[in-house]
Amino acid sequence: ATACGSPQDTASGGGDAAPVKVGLVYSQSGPLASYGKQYIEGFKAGLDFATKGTGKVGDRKIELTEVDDAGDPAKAVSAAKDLIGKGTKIIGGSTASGVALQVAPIAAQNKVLFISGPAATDAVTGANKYTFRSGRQSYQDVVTAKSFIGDATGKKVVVFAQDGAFGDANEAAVKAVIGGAGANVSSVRAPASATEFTPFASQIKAAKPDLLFVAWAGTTAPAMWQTLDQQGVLASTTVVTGLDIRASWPTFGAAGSKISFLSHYFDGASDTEAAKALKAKVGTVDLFHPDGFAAAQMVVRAVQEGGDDVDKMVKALEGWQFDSVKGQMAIRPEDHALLQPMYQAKLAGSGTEFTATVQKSLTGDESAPPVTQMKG
Amino acid sequence: MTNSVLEAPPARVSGEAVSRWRRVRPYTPLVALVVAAIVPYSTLNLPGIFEGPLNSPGTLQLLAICLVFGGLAAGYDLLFGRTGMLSFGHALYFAAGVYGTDVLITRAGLPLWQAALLTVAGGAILAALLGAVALRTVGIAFAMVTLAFAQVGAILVARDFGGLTGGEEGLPLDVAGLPSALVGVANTVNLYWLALAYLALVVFVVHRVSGSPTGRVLAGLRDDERRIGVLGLDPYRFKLVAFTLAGGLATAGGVVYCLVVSGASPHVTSSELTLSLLVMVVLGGPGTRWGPVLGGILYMYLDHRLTAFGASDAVNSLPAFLSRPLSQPLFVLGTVFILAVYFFPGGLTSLRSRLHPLVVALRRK
Amino acid sequence: MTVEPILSVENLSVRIAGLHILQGVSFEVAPTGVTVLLGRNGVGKTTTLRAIVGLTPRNGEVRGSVRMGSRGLLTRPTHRLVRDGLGYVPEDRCVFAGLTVAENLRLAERRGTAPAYDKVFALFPELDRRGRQRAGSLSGGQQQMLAIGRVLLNDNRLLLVDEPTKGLAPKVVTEVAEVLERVAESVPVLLVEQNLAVVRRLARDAVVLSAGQVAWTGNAQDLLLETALTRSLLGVGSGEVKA
Amino acid sequence: MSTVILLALTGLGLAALYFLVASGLSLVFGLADVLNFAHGLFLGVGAYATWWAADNLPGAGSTGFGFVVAVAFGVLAGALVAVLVELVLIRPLYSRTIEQVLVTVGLSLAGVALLQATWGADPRPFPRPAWSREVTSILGANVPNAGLLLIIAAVLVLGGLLAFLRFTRYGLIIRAGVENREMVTALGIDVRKAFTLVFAIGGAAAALAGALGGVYFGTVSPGQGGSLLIFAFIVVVIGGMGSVVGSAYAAVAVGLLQQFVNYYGTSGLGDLCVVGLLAVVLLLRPQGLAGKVAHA
Amino acid sequence: MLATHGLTWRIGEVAIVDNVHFDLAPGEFLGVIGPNGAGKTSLFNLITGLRRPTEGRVLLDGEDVTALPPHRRARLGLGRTFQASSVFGSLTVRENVRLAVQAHRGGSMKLWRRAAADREVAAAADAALDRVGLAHRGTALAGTLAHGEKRKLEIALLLAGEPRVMLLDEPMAGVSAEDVPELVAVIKSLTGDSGRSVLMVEHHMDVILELADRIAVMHHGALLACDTPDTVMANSTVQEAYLGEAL
Ligand SMILES: Nc1ncnc2c1ncn2[C@@H]1O[C@H](COP(=O)(O)OP(=O)(O)OP(=O)(O)O)[C@@H](O)[C@H]1O
Ligand SMILES: Nc1ncnc2c1ncn2[C@@H]1O[C@H](COP(=O)(O)OP(=O)(O)OP(=O)(O)O)[C@@H](O)[C@H]1O
Ligand SMILES: [Mg+2]
Ligand SMILES: [Mg+2]
Repeated sequence: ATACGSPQDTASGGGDAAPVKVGLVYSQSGPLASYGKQYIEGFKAGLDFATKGTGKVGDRKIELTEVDDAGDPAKAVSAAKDLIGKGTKIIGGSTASGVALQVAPIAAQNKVLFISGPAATDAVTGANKYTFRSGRQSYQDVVTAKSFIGDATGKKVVVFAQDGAFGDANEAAVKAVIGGAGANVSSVRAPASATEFTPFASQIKAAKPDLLFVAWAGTTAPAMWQTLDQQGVLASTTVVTGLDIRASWPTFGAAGSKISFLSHYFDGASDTEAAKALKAKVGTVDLFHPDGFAAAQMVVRAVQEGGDDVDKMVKALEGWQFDSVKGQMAIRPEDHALLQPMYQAKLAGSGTEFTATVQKSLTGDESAPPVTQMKG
Repeated sequence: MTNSVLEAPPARVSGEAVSRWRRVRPYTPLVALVVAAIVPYSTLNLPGIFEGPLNSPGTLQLLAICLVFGGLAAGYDLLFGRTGMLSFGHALYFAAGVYGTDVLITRAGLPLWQAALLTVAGGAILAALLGAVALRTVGIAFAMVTLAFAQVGAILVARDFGGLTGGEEGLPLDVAGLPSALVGVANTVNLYWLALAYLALVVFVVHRVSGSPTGRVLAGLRDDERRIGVLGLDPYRFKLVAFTLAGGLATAGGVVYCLVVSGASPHVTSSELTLSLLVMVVLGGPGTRWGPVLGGILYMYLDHRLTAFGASDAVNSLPAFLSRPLSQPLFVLGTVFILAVYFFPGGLTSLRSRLHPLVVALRRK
Repeated sequence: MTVEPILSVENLSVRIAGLHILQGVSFEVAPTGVTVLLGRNGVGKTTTLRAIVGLTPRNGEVRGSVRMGSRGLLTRPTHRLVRDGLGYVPEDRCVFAGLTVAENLRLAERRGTAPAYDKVFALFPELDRRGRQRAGSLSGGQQQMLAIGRVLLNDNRLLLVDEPTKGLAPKVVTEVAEVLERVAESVPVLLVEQNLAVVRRLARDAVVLSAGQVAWTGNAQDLLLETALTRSLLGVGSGEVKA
Repeated sequence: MSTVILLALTGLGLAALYFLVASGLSLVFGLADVLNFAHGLFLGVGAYATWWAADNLPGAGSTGFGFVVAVAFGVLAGALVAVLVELVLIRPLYSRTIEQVLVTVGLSLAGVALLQATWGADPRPFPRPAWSREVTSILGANVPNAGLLLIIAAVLVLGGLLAFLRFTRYGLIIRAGVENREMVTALGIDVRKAFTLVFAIGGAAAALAGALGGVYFGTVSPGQGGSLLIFAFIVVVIGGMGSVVGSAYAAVAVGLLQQFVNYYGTSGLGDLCVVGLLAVVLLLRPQGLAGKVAHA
Repeated sequence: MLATHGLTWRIGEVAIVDNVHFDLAPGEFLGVIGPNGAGKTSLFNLITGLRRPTEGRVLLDGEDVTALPPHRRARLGLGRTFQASSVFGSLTVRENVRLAVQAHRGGSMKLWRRAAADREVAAAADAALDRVGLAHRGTALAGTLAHGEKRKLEIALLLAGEPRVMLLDEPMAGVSAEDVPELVAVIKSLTGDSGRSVLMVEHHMDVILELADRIAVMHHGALLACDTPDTVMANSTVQEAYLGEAL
């Protein structure tokens, strides 16, 4: 090989029959590894589904490159740059919100398509013209939560959330959605590192809310629920929270049956064609399988309509409606929000055996977040 | 009579070779710098070592990150290896650089050069202020006070006051106001050169300072602080100077890192980062000119590349009891440290002296 | 003399960090009395003693043989040697600064023998009085007393003592010399000492080291009487020996 | 009033947990002079071993005597791992503090990754007796039983450690050994054995903390040890390195401070106060509350 | 030149140094003797500022320096050696002395100069090493020196600082008999006409007798006597408490 070249070379996309390079940057290791695993399983099932088992769009093969970001935005940015340098025009993945937020601008700067994965942060919606999302966002969770209290006017709602951006976003969304509907919203915040929750449980109890919205992620969640239960919070009010992956269900213990869950997805929440196809591939479907599945569908659509032209891909995705695992999905052209069904669920069971059942489902329009201004 | 025995006879290498080497030696860093600077013109493919050819953006990006950490480790060594101060809070000044630049550019809309200048000045002042307090303690207590300060920094970043830092999600850098030469994948090479310049600057400064009269005092402080006092020098002042300088260099590293990864994320505030700095320095060889640099580069390289290693086919084809742990990058990284301690005591740079007898033996042949 | 030596050192070589510090040192320690090891600063006296008790630093390398009776010492760990009756008083005292005097002594008690506290306290009453003081705050001389006292607490088969009178007041030097003299009646002592007055009083045999090698062995009193010999070996005229 | 009692008692429960983690750390740190970053790993080993035993070990279970057996197994496993670590990794490195830090950091990374590789990153429900999930009403406050269990365990461990240090020679040997290992051997003592023992005890204490922490949190996950470790370190330092009693005082101070500030102040202020407490204590008394040497 | 007024240092009830008054004239050589634990080293620590006295004052050139930290006193020309050698173990012997020279000459806070380029410092350092007979060990790491060699280095460090008042704490302890006369000569050359004053603790009586103009005797923290060598040696208390029967 020659050993000389320009420092600003980047490979360019191939011709007609050349494979389409798709880069997936997600967590294979690190704290979100199990989310990442579901995502990639879902993606592969979705690719199979959308290409009817051929793995090809037209006669072009979809060539996947998977890169582990270990949840670290710096690693993800490096990986994205590497992929882009090698001529990749489509990047997906981002299990963590921080990763999604930092990869999105890279996509815009280099004019490649970025389809964010399970990352729930609202800020990905409308981040820029090249950024799409294949999962739900916090706002949709909150809208679903609102559906539990019917008429919100005059009701007292408390948000219990972690310090930091995730908590801020949830608190703001609740204030906008439920507060906007006439409820009186206040919040109790706790440090993400907290291990003892009695002070917060006492504060919540003292507030006597009609609805408690809990936004909590991480390994301390079981201790938190137990404390809320022990201090009688769960018995005294309606408590709503998001239903996490299956592995976490047993950790709710006895508290599980006392909580009203809003759910992005769980096995059996829908019965679509796509859901069947997915189930056939992965066995038990879990929270983030549908995100990967939808991402694959979007990739196939983008390649079909856009070829190697990213702007055409963007055009093809904007406003696109498709049937996915959860049912009817729609990509809102204004800000690329992914409108999708959401669910109310109940958990039953004991020990390690728990089952979730749908109480009610909301359509994509019912759970739609407000339109945001596209930033770039 | 005593000395003839005690001073080991210098290993007799052919005199000519030695003197030629002596003449060339001072220029080796310069040669290394030039080689590093022209790396991006090479399309050399090193399969297994880098994902793409040397001039591909992915490789350059990885190298840029490695170079920044090489510089960071060299700066930390000014404290740890050369002055003997064990600070567990060095990440704070690096993070101040990263977040300072990001916030000033993204939130306040300052142009890059202003943001960078303000940040570095701010970081140095912060180091001077906190150092002035922390240096009233010594030893483990000093380590813990610095750790506590850094922890406050981490909590402040995570709390996301006024939405300034983006909390755990971090803050992507707004590139609209940046010079276009620093934006976009095709310009990764400029970031690489920037990182290289940073590394060269730190190495130069650290080398210069440790060879200066002040550096001599710092080396003395490492051994015996009381004695320095009795010699008529104020230990506190010298330690504060070293602390401030190291803090300023770390902040400058943060500025460059912010540009390289185009954003800030709370990883950089964690106490683990300081610990990794320590690991880098020890891995390379504390108190040596190139040890910390090599340690930093190697550490970051492993940290980034092991994720690829874990996912590689070679690992996946192993039986589960091997492939499962091996696909955990941290497992491999941790194991590498442990092995490094046993097989390279004194750090990578001690390899040369350890291999020296071998080299001599070979030359004799 | 045809008596079996208690300790015989043969061809002992020590290298530390590439420096050849001892180069084939051989000598014997008689089963009674004091054998003194002499030499200028840095010739390797301390290195010899430390090699015998197995305390050569990690980056050092020891060759040759050291035997006590029929047993080789070099392969055995220090604590076993000491438990078997090899007492060592190090050059820089090495008292445990953070422990009290009493704790320092308690630590030195060996299993199996009853510690002779009365003997030690009779010799150094200071140690009794300062039982609760931290050893690190003792004066230099007091630390030296503690270091010697620690070893005398137990019965020993051989004592290695490195410059025991360094830093002691003249009166205490005399006392320590007396103690060693008495001890040496029952236990042989290998002594490193710079104070030639003490040497003159105690030593029976002498070994003179020079540049990592044995320069002279023989009767100590002979050595000190021969002006020419002392001058060439120790750099001092015998007239100056009397301090 | 009942709020104050509730906060005080749960704060003490938290303090007990901190103390359990810190006691082993303090022992190893203060006596053997090893800044053991792998302590979190011992914690994880204890927790996972207990979790594993409850389901798989004959005679062990999640209730009654079976639970005691499971915890005992976890503690044993923690002690064993600690002994192995000491023998294989730490022993060749005594008096090389920085290398020890490096090895224990490496170990904590590798060990936690290994736990994750084996049992996954997600929290697993922890086997525990039903009563541990319930509350006891004390003066109108519903105090979680798991917290009370922690308090009892902490008091027992404190007593046990004090007895060990006071009534055996080991405390002495180890304190001396930290200053000058060579000299201890030159007094005829096998100092290595004593150090191994300290590690075993430290590991056992950590493992107990892991097991009871599992009961308290209701789950076990690979990273659990690491997150407790920071506070444990703070407790050790505030208390004074190596002073077990100091650690106990410091743990109580930290636990109560966190609990009350979190209730009466704004969130996150608790953590800041703890860090502030650390800084203030160190600046006023650099050797920590209870002096710097290991006086039981 | 150097004087103390009622210098006292107590730990709890015990006075380690008890109400010590003395005066050191320019060019004077004052030997300090006393039993082990009499408080000699402690007195040095009080004078150099490593410890704060409970009562009393330290005067240097008539000025009260009791409140100054050690480095300020050193700047005023107060130098000392330590009883337990405290050299910079990881620096070479030569670097050790250069550091001391540089500390004395000023310019230590120069971050951007090349230290090695300062010929004057190097020359002064080599001269100091030469005087104590350590020149041949210049490149050895100070930490690996044999005991006696460290003692010599201690003195070289002191010489390098060219102090006007020197405090020597048992400089001869552990120095081999052969080297004692040489070191004595070095120390002797320090005083005399140069106007420097010396305070020296030493248990080698012959050395003290050879060098000292006056001898101070400490006992239980207090100054028992401070007089000419002959008078002191004739003192029966000194004989009994300190000298004992000579060997
Ligand atoms: N760890 C070490 N590394 C390198 N050299 C060493 C080491 N220990 C001792 N030496 C060297 O070995 C030589 C002999 O040292 P040793 O301490 O045995 O001398 P000594 O005869 O006891 O002298 P002194 O009378 O001063 O105590 C010295 O030159 C010393 O510098
Ligand atoms: N912290 C302390 N607590 C109790 N006693 C102390 C403390 N520090 C020093 N001492 C005592 O003070 C006395 C004076 O010690 P110092 O070191 O000054 O003696 P010295 O005259 O130098 O003796 P030497 O000739 O043996 O070196 C000693 O008896 C010592 O034990
Ligand atoms: Mg010696
Ligand atoms: Mg003294």
